[in-house]
Amino acid sequence: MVLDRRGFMKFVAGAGLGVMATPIPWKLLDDAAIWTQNWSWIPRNVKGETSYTYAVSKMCPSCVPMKVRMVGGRPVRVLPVDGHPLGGGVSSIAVAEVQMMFSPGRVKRPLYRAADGAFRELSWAEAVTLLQQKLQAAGSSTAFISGDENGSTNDVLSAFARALGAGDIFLMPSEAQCAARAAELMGIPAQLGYDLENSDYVLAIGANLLESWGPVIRNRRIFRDGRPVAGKKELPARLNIAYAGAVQNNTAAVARPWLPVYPGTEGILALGIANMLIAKGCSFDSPDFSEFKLLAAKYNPEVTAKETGVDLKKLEAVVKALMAAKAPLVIVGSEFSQGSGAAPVMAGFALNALLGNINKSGGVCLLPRAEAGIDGASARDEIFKNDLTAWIADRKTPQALVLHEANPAYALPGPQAVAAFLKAVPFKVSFSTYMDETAALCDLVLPIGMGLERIDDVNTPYGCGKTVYCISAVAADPRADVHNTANVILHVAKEMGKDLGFEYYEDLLKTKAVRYEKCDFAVLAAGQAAVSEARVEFSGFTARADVLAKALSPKTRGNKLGLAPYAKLNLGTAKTGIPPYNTKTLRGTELDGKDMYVMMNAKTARKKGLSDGDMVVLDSGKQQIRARLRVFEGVMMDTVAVCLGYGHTALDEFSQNKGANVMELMVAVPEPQTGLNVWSGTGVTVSKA
Amino acid sequence: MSAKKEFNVKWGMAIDLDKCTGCGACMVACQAENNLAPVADASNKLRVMNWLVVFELSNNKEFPDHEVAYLPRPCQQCAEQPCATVCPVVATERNEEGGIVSQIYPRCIGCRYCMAACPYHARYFNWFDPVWPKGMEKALTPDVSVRPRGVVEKCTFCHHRYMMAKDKLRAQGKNIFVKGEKRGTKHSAIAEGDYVTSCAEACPNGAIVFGDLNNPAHRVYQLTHDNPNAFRLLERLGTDTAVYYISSREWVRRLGDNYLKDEITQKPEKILPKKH
Amino acid sequence: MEENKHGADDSNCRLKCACGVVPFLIGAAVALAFGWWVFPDLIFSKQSQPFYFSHNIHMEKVGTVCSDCHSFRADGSFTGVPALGTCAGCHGEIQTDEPSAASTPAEKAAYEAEKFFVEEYVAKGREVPWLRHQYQPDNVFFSHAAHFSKCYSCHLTMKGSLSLGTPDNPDKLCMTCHPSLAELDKNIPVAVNVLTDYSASTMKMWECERCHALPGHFYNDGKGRTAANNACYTCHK
Amino acid sequence: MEMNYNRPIDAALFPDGCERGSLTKFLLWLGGVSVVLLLGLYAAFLVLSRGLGVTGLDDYFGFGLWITFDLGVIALGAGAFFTGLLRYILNIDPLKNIINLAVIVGFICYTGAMLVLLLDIGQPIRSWFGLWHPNVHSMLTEVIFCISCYCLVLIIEYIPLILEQKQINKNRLAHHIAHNLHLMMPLFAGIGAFLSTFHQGSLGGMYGVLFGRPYAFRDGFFIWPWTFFLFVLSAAASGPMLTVLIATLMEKMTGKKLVSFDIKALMGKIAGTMLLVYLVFKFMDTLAWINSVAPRSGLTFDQFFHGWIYGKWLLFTELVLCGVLPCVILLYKPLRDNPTLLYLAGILDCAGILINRYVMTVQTLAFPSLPFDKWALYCPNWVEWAACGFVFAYGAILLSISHRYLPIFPQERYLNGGCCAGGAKH
Repeated sequence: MVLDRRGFMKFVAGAGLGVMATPIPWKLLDDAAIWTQNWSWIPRNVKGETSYTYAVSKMCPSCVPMKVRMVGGRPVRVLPVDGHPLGGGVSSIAVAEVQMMFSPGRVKRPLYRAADGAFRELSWAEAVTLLQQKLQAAGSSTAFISGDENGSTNDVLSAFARALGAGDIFLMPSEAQCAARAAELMGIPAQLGYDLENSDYVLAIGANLLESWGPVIRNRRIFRDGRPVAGKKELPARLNIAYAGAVQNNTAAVARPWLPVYPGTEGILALGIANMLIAKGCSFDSPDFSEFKLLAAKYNPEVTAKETGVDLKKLEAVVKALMAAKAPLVIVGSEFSQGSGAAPVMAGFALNALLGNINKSGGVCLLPRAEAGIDGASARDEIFKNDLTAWIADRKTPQALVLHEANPAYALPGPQAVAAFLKAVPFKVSFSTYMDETAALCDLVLPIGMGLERIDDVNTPYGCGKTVYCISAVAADPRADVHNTANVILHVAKEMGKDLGFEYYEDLLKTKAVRYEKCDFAVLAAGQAAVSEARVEFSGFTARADVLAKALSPKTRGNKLGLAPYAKLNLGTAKTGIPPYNTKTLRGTELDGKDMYVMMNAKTARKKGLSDGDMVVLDSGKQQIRARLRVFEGVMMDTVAVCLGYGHTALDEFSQNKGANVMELMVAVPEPQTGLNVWSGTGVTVSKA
Repeated sequence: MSAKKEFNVKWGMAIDLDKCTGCGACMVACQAENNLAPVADASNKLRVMNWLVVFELSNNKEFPDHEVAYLPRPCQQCAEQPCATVCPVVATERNEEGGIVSQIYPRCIGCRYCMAACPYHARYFNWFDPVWPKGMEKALTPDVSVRPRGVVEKCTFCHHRYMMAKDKLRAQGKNIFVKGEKRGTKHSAIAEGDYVTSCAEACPNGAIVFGDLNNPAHRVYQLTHDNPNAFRLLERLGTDTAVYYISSREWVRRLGDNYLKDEITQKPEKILPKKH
Repeated sequence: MEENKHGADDSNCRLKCACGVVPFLIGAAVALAFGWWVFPDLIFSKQSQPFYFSHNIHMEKVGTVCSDCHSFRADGSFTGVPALGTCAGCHGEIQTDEPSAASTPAEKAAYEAEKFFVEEYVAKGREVPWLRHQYQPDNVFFSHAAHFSKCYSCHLTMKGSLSLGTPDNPDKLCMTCHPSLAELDKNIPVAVNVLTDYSASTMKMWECERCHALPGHFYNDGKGRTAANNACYTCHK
Repeated sequence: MEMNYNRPIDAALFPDGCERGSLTKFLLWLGGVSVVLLLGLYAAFLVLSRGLGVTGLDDYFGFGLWITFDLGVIALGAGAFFTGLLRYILNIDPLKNIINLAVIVGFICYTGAMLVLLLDIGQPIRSWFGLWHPNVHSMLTEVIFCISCYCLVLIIEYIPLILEQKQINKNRLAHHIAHNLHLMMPLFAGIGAFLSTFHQGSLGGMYGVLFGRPYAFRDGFFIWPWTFFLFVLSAAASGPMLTVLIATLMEKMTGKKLVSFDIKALMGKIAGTMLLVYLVFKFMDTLAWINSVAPRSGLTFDQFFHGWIYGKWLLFTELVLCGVLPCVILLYKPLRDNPTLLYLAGILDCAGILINRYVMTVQTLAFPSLPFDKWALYCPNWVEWAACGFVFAYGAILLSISHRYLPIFPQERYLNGGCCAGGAKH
């Protein structure tokens, strides 16, 4: 039989019908559906045995302790550590720190800048040789900037600086620096500490206590424990927090009350409160108490209200509560954790002295200063004496600059000027985990492990109420070709014939660990903290009314709006940029595509002829930034609130192309008498773009 | 609609809005725990995958009387689900001891009817396949399957942790239920705190309390029973959610539901005529 | 235009119609044969294990029950295929005697396999990429602990076909889902579905439901309270 | 057969006694429409290969243009079931002159909706789960079952039309099948009416049961929410008019009379009657919504509307401009007998139903269900429009081919002078 067209059609029809009676169509239908749940391009779960290691975040300014969950030896999660003096939750930076090990912005290998200006890879051996040559040549004209104020890497850097005969070693500006300077001016040989744990009423002036001031997670744990949830059997709150500041920030959201004040008037408000306390009979023992009293008297309630914009009724209630509290505590700081100078901290200390809580339970405590672990190295407070912004302004360009986890080209006031300064330095090396703005300008970029991948330590971050020393052990295998900064420096020093006494950083940490009672290195490395209640005896202080009088003099704002910068941890730090998992936490009212929002209240906006959603230009006289306006009623009158952390030009796609860097607007000016620069009182004009 | 199911154990939350500062740690903890992919530009909030969103609440008063509050919104795990009843393929249901509304990714066909039904916007669709920056997929947890494009997902109260907590008990040779104090009741043998969601665990402020709403020994029970400050979102819809919010501020509580002008802020059974 | 012709010649038509069924039947037969005999093999690829492994030898020399190697961890999770560390406990060095001329091929194979294992994996600290016959998909949370405790609690004392193990033969429970490998002296190639990438032995949901959907396995007090163990979330993640 | 070179090459395929334009022109027209078709195919390729992220949909608007479109075409495609019901079950004989078109339009609408739905669901390969793993409590399950079954019915109704094509019908088997299917048509019309009523209703029910969405939520009558009945009625009120409008459009495009005006007017009268019934219930429903659903949800009528895009004008347009007005025209004979007014009423009628489907879909979802949320905005993008365009193009092509080769319009020969110029006798 010849198979003709008709026959073929019949064959096909038969086959078609026959197939329906086989598993083919049905199995394929089912398997196709099963295929959709197992697409090869979707990552699979990788099982394994769960184990835990412990570390302390070197990335998050809160120095939060972390319990790292490992699955089959692979880190997957950061979990909180309860019962640790710095722990009790995780911050929005630290909680995805494991994931940040894989950020696209990481420096994977040592890089040097070739003649054509582009980065080329080189081996660590070559990199170290190059570094050694350059530092040898620069000698005493080498400067150091560290962005990690709590670690012992600074000991190594400063010992090395000393060995080189170099004096220019700096830490990035911070609240700790302001406080250290304040303590020094007042003649207190101690690190100021705050015994939040035992306080029952905290007035935070400017200090964004629950988001960016001090060891935040510890602060927030205390808030958690001190404020039982409002239930049926409601216990009276053990801890009340009042907040004075220009922006209704994270702290203000839960503070009762929020006292809105003009930005940069924290010190004046403190003096105003001092005046009210003195009027109620408070005093302290100080050679210049009478001067202080006179100075405070200038800030009678009316003047205080005028200068700070504070609501007197609310203020009086707060003062009353302070007086009534068993363990009142005043914390003065900056809404963006930098740049407010020493004077406000001094005024705050005087307030605490008026409340009689120095070295008392729940008050301000005087902690022994952190000491260096290497002979010849400077202690932290010594390094704090050097003001980085002032030094850069002086433009005494060094021959070589060593940066450790510091991003001054982004984080200092006037980043453009800082970048120009950096460009003038013949050799710059950045030890950095991420390719940040500063690293991108350097001649040599050396990848270091992020906190989870390296051994490091944390020594009593500013804000603690007791001495806390933690070792952060290596929790995870590095995801890049990294070395520890300190190890590299120790090695280079040795090669240069300047033995610093340690072969490895770990050895230094081991000698530090044994200083603490009942703690050995292994215990600390396993995640425990060494805690010491030791305090420096309080033997009086000088209020330094002379300094306060000059430094806290009222400023005329003129036609300008006060600039109120504020910091939020979910935007990361200058070192990290916005962590990948955090972009989703930015609200639609904070960032829209490339545009960031700045905020002012409706009355101020109306005054300026602006309305919600307008594109505006903020002009500090020197620099401008563009942003969108959000009308938000939680901002002080005549003030524009701006958030730090946007406007990265380096790092990765999670940080880039998002808003503008507010530091552009900041103008650092010397704070009279204190030797520090301040930039918290910047004024700006705001106009429609 | 199917009859409401009651369970011995009803996992739930009490979120103290007087404690939440809106820092976002819970959102990040949630993403890391549940294998949600990060995105570089997250400004289109209607397209961003977040099982837990922190809303900003305002009392809508002008400066200086303005107040702000933050409201974390996980899946409310309704006992009367608007979503599960409409799913055409039983990809979501509430049928297990514990009262957590399930979401089964390999069953979901992606019709998004459940999203249209959920008034809490707790459901999210995978508009594209999830993509992690190169290598970051190595940091995924093994406990939650990664969802492909085209399926709906939502907060599961970290259900995998519940499973693991139960397994731990079993490995110790223990029962997973214990008798309750009241006759005829039984509770999960999982000790309070041994099963908590990732968000509750991460929150430094302790704003999120997690536990069994039926167990009088649990904090979450104590916080939500007869507490005039406790309320639930859109209670008058009758969804009977397992997420309670707590605030001593009346304006915050009032924002938890829609009220007519002359209605006072209180539990819906007092506003509404009794349901037949 | 063929239809026209066809319509014209009636007797021709009948003839054609008679043999007309044949191509149809052939088509159907071919399809049926292909669908039932060829296709089922076609969609599975056969993959072999990295090296020879004998459950039989291990049962003889190491342990007597499955859980000697396949055990629970403290957190209640199940190890499944033992990690390298477990094996390395014995196989740090080659255990098998070097084969002599008198050795059987099986002994030689065992020696070669162990040598390979020790040199390539133990010494190098590499996990063996064993292929799994029964590996549940990511979306399944399979709890060995639940099955060990729950199923055992009743079926241990049950008689006859409902008995899923006895105190002296606990492995019987394993064999309810897993084929008995104790006597197995060779590697079985792993059949992997070329479309879904799942092993052919992966239990499908209906197989789980043979127990899970049994009404007797529900606790239902008639008041709407239920402890149904066939809820989606009993097994899915 | 002798070739007549004055006639188009494919003249042998034309229905008896009907003349058609040149094949070149026809192919050019098809080619033009195919551009839209291809664009739609490209959009579909994007959706299937990359994911639904290429559309303008988002997590607030899980339903958008496509669902609106599906609901719209399914409602307007109801001409098929409703005309069938009247023609075959209630024996309104004159409707035989338009029933074929109604069936084809219904077929296009339903299959088109199915195609768009296949794109709209995130996992089209799993679409059969709806039949295999049904959730009996879900309105959507009812929709999936009824639409799938009704699609089969429409195919069965369409088959005899194809088999009646002049050349195919010469095959005896084809002829017999067509003949017998015709005899069974009342049965299918009955099944179709049953299925259609249920899924039209269930589509409405889909919204009515959303008790979390006060804009759409309507308490139930027995197990069905009110919207169940409203959707059935509104579909019956608009479907016939779409059939009339399409017939008229085809007449304008081909320059031929296809359906006599009295038939159209009859359809208009039927639609008008249904519209009246619908409007009575719809107004009752709206009042109940304002006075019962809203206050129970703690909401006021005003809160359901927002700005211009979600303004009250939509409600006014839907109910009055596109509801009461066409209803009056269609029911009042002198007005109805004016062709312009009849067609205008048809357009308004259909537009009103489309607005209804739009607001039920989009405004329901745009409404801020959380008191602290904002109204959300939805703007469909080109991919969504292109996919809808695909259905239009597909429909146009199917209708064009059907009209050219199939005997759809029994009156065509008679209305156009009884014979065709140079026509071959038969």
